[in-house]
Amino acid sequence: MKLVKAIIKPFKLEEVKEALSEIGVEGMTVTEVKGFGRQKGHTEIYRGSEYTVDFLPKVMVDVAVGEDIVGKVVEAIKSAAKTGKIGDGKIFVIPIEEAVRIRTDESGEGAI
Amino acid sequence: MKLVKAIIKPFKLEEVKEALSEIGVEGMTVTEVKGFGRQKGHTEIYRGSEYTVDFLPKVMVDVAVGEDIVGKVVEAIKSAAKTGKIGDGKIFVIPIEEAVRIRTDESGEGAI
Amino acid sequence: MKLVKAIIKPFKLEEVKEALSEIGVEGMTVTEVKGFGRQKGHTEIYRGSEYTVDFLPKVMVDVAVGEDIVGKVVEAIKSAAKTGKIGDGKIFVIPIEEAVRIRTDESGEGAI
Amino acid sequence: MIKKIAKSRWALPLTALLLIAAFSPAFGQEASDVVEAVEAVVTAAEPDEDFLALQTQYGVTFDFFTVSNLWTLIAAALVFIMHLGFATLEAGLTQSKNTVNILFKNVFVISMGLLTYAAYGFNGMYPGDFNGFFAVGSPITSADYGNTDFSYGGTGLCMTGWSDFIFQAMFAATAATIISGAVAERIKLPSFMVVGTVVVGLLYPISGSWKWGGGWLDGMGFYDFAGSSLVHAFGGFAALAAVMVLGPRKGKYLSGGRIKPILGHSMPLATIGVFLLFLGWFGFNGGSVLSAAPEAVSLVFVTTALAAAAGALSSILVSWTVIKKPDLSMALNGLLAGLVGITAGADSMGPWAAVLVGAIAGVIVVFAILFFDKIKIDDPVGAISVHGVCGIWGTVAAGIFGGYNVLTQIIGTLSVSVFAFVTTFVLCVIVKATMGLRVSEDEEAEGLDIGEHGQEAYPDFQVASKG
Amino acid sequence: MIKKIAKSRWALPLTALLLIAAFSPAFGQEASDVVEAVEAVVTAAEPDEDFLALQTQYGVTFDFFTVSNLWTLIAAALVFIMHLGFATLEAGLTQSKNTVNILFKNVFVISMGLLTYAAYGFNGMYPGDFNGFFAVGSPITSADYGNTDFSYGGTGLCMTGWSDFIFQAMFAATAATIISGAVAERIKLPSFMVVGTVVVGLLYPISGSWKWGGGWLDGMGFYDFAGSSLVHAFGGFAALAAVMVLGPRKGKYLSGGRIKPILGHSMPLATIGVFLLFLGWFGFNGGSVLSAAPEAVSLVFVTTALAAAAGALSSILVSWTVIKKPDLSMALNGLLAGLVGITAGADSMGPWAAVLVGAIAGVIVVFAILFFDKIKIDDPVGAISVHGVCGIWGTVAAGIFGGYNVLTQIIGTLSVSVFAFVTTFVLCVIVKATMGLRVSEDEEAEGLDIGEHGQEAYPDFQVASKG
Amino acid sequence: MIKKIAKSRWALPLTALLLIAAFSPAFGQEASDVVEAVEAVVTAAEPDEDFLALQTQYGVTFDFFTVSNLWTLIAAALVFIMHLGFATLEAGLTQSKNTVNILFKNVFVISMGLLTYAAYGFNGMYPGDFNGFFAVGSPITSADYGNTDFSYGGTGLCMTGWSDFIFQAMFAATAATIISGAVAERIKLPSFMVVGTVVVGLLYPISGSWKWGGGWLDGMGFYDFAGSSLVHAFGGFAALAAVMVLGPRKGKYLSGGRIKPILGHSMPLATIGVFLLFLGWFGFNGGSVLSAAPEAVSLVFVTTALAAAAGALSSILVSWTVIKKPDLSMALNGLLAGLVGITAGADSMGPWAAVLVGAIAGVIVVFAILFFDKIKIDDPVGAISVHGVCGIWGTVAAGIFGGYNVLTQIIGTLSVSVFAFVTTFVLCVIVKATMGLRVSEDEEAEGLDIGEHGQEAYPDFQVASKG
Ligand SMILES: Nc1ncnc2c1ncn2[C@@H]1O[C@H](COP(=O)(O)OP(=O)(O)O)[C@@H](O)[C@H]1O
Ligand SMILES: Nc1ncnc2c1ncn2[C@@H]1O[C@H](COP(=O)(O)OP(=O)(O)O)[C@@H](O)[C@H]1O
Ligand SMILES: Nc1ncnc2c1ncn2[C@@H]1O[C@H](COP(=O)(O)OP(=O)(O)O)[C@@H](O)[C@H]1O
Repeated sequence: MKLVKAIIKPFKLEEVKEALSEIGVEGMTVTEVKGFGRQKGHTEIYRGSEYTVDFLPKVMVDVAVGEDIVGKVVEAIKSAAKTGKIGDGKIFVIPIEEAVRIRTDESGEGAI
Repeated sequence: MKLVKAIIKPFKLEEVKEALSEIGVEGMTVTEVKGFGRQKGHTEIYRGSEYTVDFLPKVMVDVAVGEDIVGKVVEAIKSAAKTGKIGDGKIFVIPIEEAVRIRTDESGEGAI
Repeated sequence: MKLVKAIIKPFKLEEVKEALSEIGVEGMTVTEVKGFGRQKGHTEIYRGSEYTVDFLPKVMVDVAVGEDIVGKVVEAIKSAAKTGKIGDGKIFVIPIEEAVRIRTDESGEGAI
Repeated sequence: MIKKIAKSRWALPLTALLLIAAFSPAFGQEASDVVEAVEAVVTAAEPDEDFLALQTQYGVTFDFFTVSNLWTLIAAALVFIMHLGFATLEAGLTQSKNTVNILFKNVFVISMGLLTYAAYGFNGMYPGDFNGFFAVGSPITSADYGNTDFSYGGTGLCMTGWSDFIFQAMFAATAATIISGAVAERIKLPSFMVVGTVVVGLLYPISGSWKWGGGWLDGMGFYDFAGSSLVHAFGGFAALAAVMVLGPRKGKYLSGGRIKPILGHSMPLATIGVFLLFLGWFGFNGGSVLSAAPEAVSLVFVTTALAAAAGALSSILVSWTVIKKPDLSMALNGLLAGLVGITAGADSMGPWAAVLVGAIAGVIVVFAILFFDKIKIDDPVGAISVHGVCGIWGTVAAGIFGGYNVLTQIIGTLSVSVFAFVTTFVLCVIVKATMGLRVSEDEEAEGLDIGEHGQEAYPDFQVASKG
Repeated sequence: MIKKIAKSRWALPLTALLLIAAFSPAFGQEASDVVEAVEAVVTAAEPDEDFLALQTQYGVTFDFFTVSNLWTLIAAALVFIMHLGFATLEAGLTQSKNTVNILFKNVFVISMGLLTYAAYGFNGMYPGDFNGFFAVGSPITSADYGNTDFSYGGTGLCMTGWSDFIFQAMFAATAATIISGAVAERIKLPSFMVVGTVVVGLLYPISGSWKWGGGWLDGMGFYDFAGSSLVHAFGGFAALAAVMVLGPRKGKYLSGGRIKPILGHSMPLATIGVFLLFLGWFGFNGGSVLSAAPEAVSLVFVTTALAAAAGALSSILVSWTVIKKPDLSMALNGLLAGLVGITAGADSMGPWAAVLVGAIAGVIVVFAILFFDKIKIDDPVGAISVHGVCGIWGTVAAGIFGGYNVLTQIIGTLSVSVFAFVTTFVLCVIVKATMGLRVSEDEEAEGLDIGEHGQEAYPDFQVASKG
Repeated sequence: MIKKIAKSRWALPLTALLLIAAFSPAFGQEASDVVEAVEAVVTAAEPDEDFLALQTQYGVTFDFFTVSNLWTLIAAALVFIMHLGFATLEAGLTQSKNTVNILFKNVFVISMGLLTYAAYGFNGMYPGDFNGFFAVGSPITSADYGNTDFSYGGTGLCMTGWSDFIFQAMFAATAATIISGAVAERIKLPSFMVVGTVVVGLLYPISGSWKWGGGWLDGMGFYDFAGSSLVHAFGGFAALAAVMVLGPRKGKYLSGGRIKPILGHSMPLATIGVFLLFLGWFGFNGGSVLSAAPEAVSLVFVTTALAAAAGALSSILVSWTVIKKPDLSMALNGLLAGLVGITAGADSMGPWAAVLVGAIAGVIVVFAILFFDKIKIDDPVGAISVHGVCGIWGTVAAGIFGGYNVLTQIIGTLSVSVFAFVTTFVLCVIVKATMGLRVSEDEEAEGLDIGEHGQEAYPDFQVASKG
């Protein structure tokens, strides 16, 4: 199994969720994060002094999936999250050695 | 070493923390997350229009542990977090290749 | 590729970011987390009753990097985040099997 | 509400009408009673020079004048606080990424409103004798504004010109504030500033003069005690026009008629706003008596409070049965609807009539809000329904329960509403063509706080993206 | 506080008592003085028809009447704002997942309170002559409520019936609001609405009539100027009964007597609430003079403000020494305790006595809150301690420092408190048996905002789960 | 503003001056006019015993006295609400980790201020005849404070001693509140409590007595209607001294003159604060007329409102052009600047002069804030610029546009400012040496809420660390 970790633009979350549902992914976990990267932050002003906000709001989507569909999942996220503009984000694939569904004690791919 | 990543119901955090302390786990990192899964969200209403909230508040617990106790840790979390109702969450086990304690430069299992 | 996951004290974020930029790391993702560990929380009081806050605010920095510079990155974070006081935090190194840049479809180290 | 017109020959009859109305115990009243009463007061009101002399001998003005003047000033302060009410209500019912912008607009509106009204509006709205349709305004001067011997406003007006001005000025800014809520989260700041300034500075005084300035509507016997039409319907329909030119917020109306509500970010702020508006309304209506006449002011307090309460309860009932949930935002709008509804006839009906008027307004507002959403008129705070629709209802209700000619009331409220709608529509079209009316899609998505002000309202807090 | 009873033969003596009390320079006073003073006023107060005539000749009422009436109305507006104070205080001291519910309850309570009081309570509380224990209420009518020639309330009452009603109505809703805070975060919305309505509509007027309606407590010389007992102790002990039937919030009281405090979600909201309550109290106490009599009203302002200040400081001192921390929520409760404490005798003592009364209230409230937590009475906002316990203290203090019979004061405050407790207890038991009183465990955990209203108070913000 | 001095032989001339000033239509006026007017009033004001008798025969006081007394009390309530305004403004412009501390300080300041002023300050500030520089204070007593026959304050003062006291007391606490904002986020709580108490209890009454107590500044013809100097400049320069001893917040001023702004955590709170201050200012200035004299009070309402509006607009204009962004926090400060600016001469100039005074204040405040940041004077809320700098401007402006001797005005405002600065500086140095003034670096980083109070302001919300 793999953990597909995608960092995307917040307003793309809805579309990514739908894209994943379509290919049968039934679950995901979403985290509010701040991103730093090529896409530079904007400068704000407060009481006359300027300052730059380097970290931009992003959303991190964690999806655990079976080996077989990893490719499809990455594809789905990629096409759903893409705007073509800088700051679209990244997808990382990380190995999962074991998975458990708390409610049922199921483990392995069945747990996802 | 492994990173045990558990996604649980928020009000179970306290119990999970205690269960882990009991088996000697001295540290963990907790993140507020939103979960999407079999447990369907509820519909809310605002100024007359209904809408469904798909993402439910969950808590993600990251615990880095040595190979030896991974099983015990998963067990502890599982029994502490279980309500038997849908939405209890998942536990994923991910490999850690290196761990460092910033304060002491210790590394490896000793760092955890 | 590796995912370097560092849990640090919030007010150290700025320094860590600069340290990473210096060694050429162009991106990172930051998450607000709560930490539980050796550093014990403080007791607060509300309307006459005391209670202890076990979870302390921490910041988790995720950095995906190529094999070659993992060591440098860990070093950089370590020295930037260190105060020597308890609660400085941890660094975990996790394997990444694949990385994709959504905007460009680049994958592999080039995506980071 | 009878203002400078008091200067005109209508002063006493109208004052009388006002006082009578206040006495009117129950739902309606015979025109005949009114006429007699008018006679009564007219004769009764010849000032007794001796008494005036006796009083002024102390460097003290006629006490009733002093009390009335003081009440008008306190009422002005209460109306002022309504602007904080609007600011918090609008901020609460919109997203946190646009909060700085909303607050800024409200600070601007009250400031701009006071100055334009002093520079032009006041004398344009109360020109004394004029053609009844339009008069050019002029700056207030210090001449005779301070007199306390009735030489400013005539015996009908127990206040100084200063008090008359400041009370009126606090009203004026309301019009633009009503618009501000309806166009929130997508209008360009400079464009809003232009629209708001023209509406408050030029348009509001025109329709205002038709009635309170002694213009044509006043001539035909139209009655609008404290402004269900002249202030609220005016603002509500100006808002409707602005919203129609501006269009809905992105993402609110989905394909297939589905509506994705855009949630307000703070219910406490919204609730604070409504309570402050309720408080301010005691000045808005109570002060419109234009004197401290005990029976009138106290009756107005009672009808105002009961109508608000009835509006809240009926909207709770309706939303609970229709929407199946006790919706706080609907209860808040219902309370305001009750207040807008009673405003035109607060001095002209008994307590139970007021309850009825408020309750009906509370029902109307719920369906109005649902209706406007159905036809894709996107009004984040419900300003069009609360002020526009219920403003019309209130004016008609004043006819039904206050004993005024219902047809005249309808003619009056419609002419004001249409005037506000048409002129504001044209204005917005012009602004759109010249400087542009709407922020870019990216700015709308990111929020106007960063886009227009480069500031955040809550930098310390972690914001949640809508799933 | 003397209300419609002014109609009864007690009017003048009591008015006198009031004025005298106001003059009373220091801590106590001799009964003999009072008697003399009573004589004085009785004789002094024969109205001089000529003067009345002179005044009314201008369609102007007796000026003192006008001023007093105006002040009563302004005071009513100030008391109104206390309801916003309660709303924000209660919202601030509870969790964000129950905020919509709290706000909704407060909007409902003021609206329901005004209407039930108009439909039944007012005339049930001020029935004129009655058996002294209970009178059936009836709706207000417009008959003579607008008269300004004292024909409504008699020479003792310088206001119209409308003013009398609206001022009283604003008080009435307070009782239910006090309960609302104590039962927060776990009571079913419909059940609360029933309990609140019965308490405000039926119960409050009964004990109110005992004193302010000229009933048996008034007959025996009991004194409660602005309602330490009739309003605050009543509400506080009604709240105690409700909390006892309802039980504590899940997770507050742990095994082994350990207490896990459930934190309020916004200290700014709570602080705004307390300042607004302080502001409103100037109307609550100041308006209870029932006229603009300069010495009485101004003394009341001073005693009220100083008692509040003393209550805040003493509770800061106590919490700092006992709890070892300068606890803001305790300081806020201490300030309110001082206000509740002075309410019964605000017109009957000098400034330094007021400071003492307030300071003692500030000490009492801290220990009361700790005590109720120890016996597992879960009161999220401290309403029982602030209003109930300090309400009793204030009534007794009026005896000690105001020169009233202390025993009578004790009898009076206890009978009101017991009445409130018993009747509300029975009421809650019945509601519990019939419609149920408490939300499900799941709903309590998830929050009443989603459960009861399907709404969130702060949808934009990321919420933190309690570790 | 003329207070107890009314007791002295200056009473009538000064009252006259006040009234004349109120009438003054335009920018300035000739000294000669004043003199004549003084004569006029002095002769006119001999009380007619018959009329007084006629009135008092009803146990009713001279109506003008009653109205004026009531207005002073209502004004006191309005000034009270300014303390909530300060509390929310300061809380909004500082970080959420220090919010409990800010709120606590504000609750303490108003409470402490009322008590110290009652125990010492009032009689120290209004000693009657004294050397003109310093008088020892004493507690208020009940003796003659309740009299309504002018025996307390003389014919010049239409209010009871109670009213005089409570109105003044609400002013007093302001001084410490102004400091509270400037030293926020880093001062030790106990140290602040000591500093605040000494400033309000001992220092404020001294410079206050120089003018309002009839001291040397009053003798030389210095004019400060409602306290641009005596309250605001005093508070502002006391704040400057405290900030200089205390030093800036850690991390604000970086190497190479770079400034890293420390953002306030809630713009809605800040905005609520400013609107409440605006509201309260109607009482602050309007009540300073010390009577309900229609022309004076109504003129003051107009000048106050217009100056505030002008201040907001001009600061918006300036910040937009200079900083390139419409900065909300600057608009808020500009509005306050306008209010502070008009305070010294609100009764002495016409509306357009007031607009000018306010507009200039709005420009001054923006540059003052930028200036103080440049010289590393760290003032989180801009108190020094708003109250200090604009307080001086306002006093001078009263000279320029109000017809007072400008040189005298400058001497007066500088002596008060210097007095406040020097004494507070010494005070803070002593406190620093003895009990320490500043919290530890760790506590400053973690926040004073946990450090000083062991409490959080928003426990339910996820806080974001500054990147
Ligand atoms: N090396 C990295 N490790 C972890 N997260 C990264 C890394 N690089 C970028 N990110 C995340 O991806 C987001 C987008 O990256 P950015 O470089 O700004 O644009 P793009 O993805 O289009 O190149 C960043 O805001 C950050 O959250
Ligand atoms: N494939 C997945 N990848 C990541 N997180 C998941 C996945 N499936 C479920 N989750 C997380 O687990 C939570 C509970 O899962 P859900 O399917 O709702 O109930 P259950 O765990 O009882 O089957 C979800 O809210 C989500 O946060
Ligand atoms: N086993 C662990 N797994 C995950 N996170 C941990 C673990 N141990 C510690 N942490 C994180 O590191 C932070 C600091 O650890 P702590 O033991 O308090 O101090 P130190 O790192 O100096 O030993 C904790 O607050 C927690 O967020």
